[in-house]
Amino acid sequence: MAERVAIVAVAQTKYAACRADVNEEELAYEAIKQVLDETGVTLSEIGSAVTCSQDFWDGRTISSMNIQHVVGAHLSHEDNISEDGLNAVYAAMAQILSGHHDLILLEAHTKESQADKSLIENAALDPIFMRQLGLDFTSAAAMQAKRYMYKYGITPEQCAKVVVRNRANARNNPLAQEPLDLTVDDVLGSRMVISPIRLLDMKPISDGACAMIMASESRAKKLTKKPVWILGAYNSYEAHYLGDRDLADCDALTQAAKKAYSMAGIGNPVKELDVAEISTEYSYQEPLWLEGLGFCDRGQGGKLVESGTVKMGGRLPLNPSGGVLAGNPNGVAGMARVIEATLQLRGEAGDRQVKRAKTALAHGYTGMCGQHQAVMILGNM
Amino acid sequence: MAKEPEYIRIAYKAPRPYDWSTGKYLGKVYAEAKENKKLVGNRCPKCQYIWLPPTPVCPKCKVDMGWDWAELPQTGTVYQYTYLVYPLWDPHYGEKWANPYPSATILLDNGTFYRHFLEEKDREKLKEGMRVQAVWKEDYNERGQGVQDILYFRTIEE
Amino acid sequence: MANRVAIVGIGQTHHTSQRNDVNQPEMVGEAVRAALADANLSIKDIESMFFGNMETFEGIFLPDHGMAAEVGAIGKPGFKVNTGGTTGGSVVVEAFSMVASGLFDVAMAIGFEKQDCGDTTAAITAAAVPNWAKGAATGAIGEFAKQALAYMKTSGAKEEHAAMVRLKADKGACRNENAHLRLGLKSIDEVMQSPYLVWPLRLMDFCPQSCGACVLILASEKKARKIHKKPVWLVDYEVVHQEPFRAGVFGDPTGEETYTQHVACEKIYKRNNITDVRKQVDLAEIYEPSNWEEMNLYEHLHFCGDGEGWKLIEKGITEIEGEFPVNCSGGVIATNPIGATPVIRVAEAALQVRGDAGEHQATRDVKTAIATALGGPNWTAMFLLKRSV
Amino acid sequence: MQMVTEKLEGMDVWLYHGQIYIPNTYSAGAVGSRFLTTLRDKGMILGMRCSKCNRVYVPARSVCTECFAQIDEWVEVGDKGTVLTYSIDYETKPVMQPVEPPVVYAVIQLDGADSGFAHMLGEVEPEKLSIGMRVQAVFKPKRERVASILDIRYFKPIS
Repeated sequence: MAERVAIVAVAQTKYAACRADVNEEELAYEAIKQVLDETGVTLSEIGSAVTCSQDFWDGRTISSMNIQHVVGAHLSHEDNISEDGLNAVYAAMAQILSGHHDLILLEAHTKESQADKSLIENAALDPIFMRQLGLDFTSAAAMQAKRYMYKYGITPEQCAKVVVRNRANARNNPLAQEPLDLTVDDVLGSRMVISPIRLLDMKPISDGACAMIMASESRAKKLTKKPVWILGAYNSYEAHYLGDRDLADCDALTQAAKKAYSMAGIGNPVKELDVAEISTEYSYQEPLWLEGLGFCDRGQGGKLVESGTVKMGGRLPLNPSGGVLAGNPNGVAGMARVIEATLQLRGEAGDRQVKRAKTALAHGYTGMCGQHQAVMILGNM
Repeated sequence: MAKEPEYIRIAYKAPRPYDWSTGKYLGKVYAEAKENKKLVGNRCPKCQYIWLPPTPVCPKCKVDMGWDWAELPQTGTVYQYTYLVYPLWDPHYGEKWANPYPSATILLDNGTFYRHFLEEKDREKLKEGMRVQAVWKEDYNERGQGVQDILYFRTIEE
Repeated sequence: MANRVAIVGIGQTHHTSQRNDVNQPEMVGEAVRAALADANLSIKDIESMFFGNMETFEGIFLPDHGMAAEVGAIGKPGFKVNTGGTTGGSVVVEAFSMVASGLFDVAMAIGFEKQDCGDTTAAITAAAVPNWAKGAATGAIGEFAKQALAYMKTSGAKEEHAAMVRLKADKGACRNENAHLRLGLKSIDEVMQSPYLVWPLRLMDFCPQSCGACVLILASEKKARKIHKKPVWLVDYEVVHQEPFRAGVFGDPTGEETYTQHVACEKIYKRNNITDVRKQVDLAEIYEPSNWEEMNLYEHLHFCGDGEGWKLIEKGITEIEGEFPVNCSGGVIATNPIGATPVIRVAEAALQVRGDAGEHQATRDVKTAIATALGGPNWTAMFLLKRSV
Repeated sequence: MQMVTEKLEGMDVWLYHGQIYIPNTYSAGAVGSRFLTTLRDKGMILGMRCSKCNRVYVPARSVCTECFAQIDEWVEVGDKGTVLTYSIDYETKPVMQPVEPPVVYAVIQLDGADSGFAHMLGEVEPEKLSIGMRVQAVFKPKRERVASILDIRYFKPIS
């Protein structure tokens, strides 16, 4: 890449189980106002807005109309990405590198509390062969969990440790929805929702929004002393039909990670990355995604998640923010990972700061059993 | 001619429920309508335009609107109107539905544009420029549905 | 700007109201294969794929996921966009950005809608703020009815002119084997006698609900010349949205509003030194959901002065054999698979520039063309295409 | 459906308890239709083989997931198979689930197929489920079959 792309400012609302007090527009504006105030940029200066929302979650056709005032889209460019929020960052990156825009406002929001999650997810399944069975993403995820545990001997205890660590990390994040002091037994004793997934193996229903400002290198240097650079990014699709792939593996993530590392010049991710923020709605996904990300060999994810490597203070701290398991909405989750990575690289992560963080990974996924995987590498040098 | 094979189609009839929030800006409109039968909008500190529905950011000036409310006149002039000839499927009602009242763009007497329905159903009597006034639901308990608390705009003689 | 971008592959399905022989993924796969054949590429050559679709029209959440196998997306990067009627424009913009940025050398823009799955007008009605304008229930048709009223009032156009636009569209559609409505209209009376949908819009004044897909393959300059003998250069784009709550969404009776088309076209004309559109551009494919809107767009895109749109159609200027042909393909009023519609506009403009439009090739030589998308509350996406750079 | 609103306590904010309801109908397409009508008429499960990859997909579909080839070699696969994975859904989702909870979902490798087949298990005790167990399709009686994936009632364990 000739010109570099910078993240100039980031903001999130506090994540909450229910924000009935605001509509989507007001929720989004809570985050947007912060990035505008921080940079002094006005909405009139924004050349392009890249937003991320889903008509199904908003309950509105053309859901980007919900937030077009607060992103300043009147007589200006707006694109809406209907995939996880990390892909909106990717789209904005391309717009900047193409030379068409040098200052972009990004926004993602979802109010999960206002809708029926299972019905929405069910509508994503192939209507001829799968939708009538009444599957949703959690019942499909439970099959992925079962397959993964069976094939590689991953244990419920290892998955429970993922929950304990993430929820504990969330205690250092003032915006986290549900920081909790848990034991492995608490997790293993929680209600069985869809076997083998228990209540505490899942992320809670969550409402929230986040916003970012991105800019070209030259523009960024005028707006911030602490630009964070996007060093690499890639994403990839898996097959949709549940029987078409071995659910215990995640080839799309392997592919996305490899390409993102190669763009960023990373040979050994565990050595060269300082912190990683990954999206896991269910506890089993953390070891599985770590394998996909190449942090360990296939089947070794279970050992890695209980090792010291991924703890705060370890070689590669994972999800200092508490991650999605502590509560982030669909669609917002991936952009929130980029934002948390950015805060780490700016040294602004407060009590969850990883010392001397220079290179970070953010991961997001969309769809059933991680069908669409996206990886981004960020750096502050 | 070859017989067309039997093609299967799979039907779904599943309403998706939502709990949509007004938020505080639109909530103010709901409150004023219910309590005082007043129509309110919020005023842009820069262009002074009163927006309906209200918004946190002036769409045109792109500045924070603050919390400056103005009551709007309930009389105005029909700027444009149209009416539905065939019932259309309404996803919120979940049925085919033709609003019996013509839909109009009304220029309220302060200069704010507002869309609502007209009481006058006789197409011969509809005309641009006709003067109209809001008619509210009189029962307090039936109000609480925002601008739907206004039944329609009635033709007035002046 | 970074890399030059060319259209090197064009594929579309035929468009029709009902496709029982294919499911949604298979229908989109048809267009993908057609584009690959046109570019003489295999799916392995496609580095990334971007999708455009309006989910509520089919009631399929994340439809790009459901069709990963059928369109060959497995193992490839991409994502889906949704910006209402302009969705197909946004997807071309995303694919363009990915190539222009240097992130990829070859990208596919895929627009699709299979409207036999649901109820389009109902889905558009769901675009209303649910706790505000509930019960308005006239969908897009009601908005275009108001636009027609505004246009009559401000320009002095008569119903005959709208009917002429419809007749011109049908002439094009009848020559375009992919078009949906090919009515074989003989006179404007047939248009003016069709029943009202939403007064004053008649059945024949408005676009149909179509099933169809359209795919473009975009490539960087270094790849483009190797892939296709006649690359068509996508030299510029602009996307402009606007707030939806002013007097009229698609037509402004006050005459005071700035339209998104004004902003989009003025920026593009300025950047590309276009001072006289009809002299410097040879043809346009525009997104006209109604015949009245087409005349409106002539004015907003500065093909003529204000209030003169109807004169262009009266004089035959925008006919297929005219001086400045518009929508030789039959346009949106003949074919409207919404997520695909703007991609079709760009595709048809590119076919004209290549001289490959067959029966509906414009009489005049087309070196430079405009394509536009329209959607949401009068949003615009606009593209400039050229034979050489 | 009438508009039902609710004021939040202590603030001027209202909730609208509404819905989006648009009925949808999906074409199975030529290949999907033949798969479904064969389930209905013959109680038989059809797959499609990719001659290039030599993989058999169930349910039958028109494109090879591996190589993107258009495929049209119909093959009958067995009604018996091996459970690749499963989950037990204890939640109540009456609008979308065809049977009462708990619903046992499974991906089953049918004999003669290379891909898994997503469906439900029945006549099972949750604690006796295991990956690798053998199961067989139980069809609905012929007069109840309507050319849908639910013409197979579920798969039951066999010894």
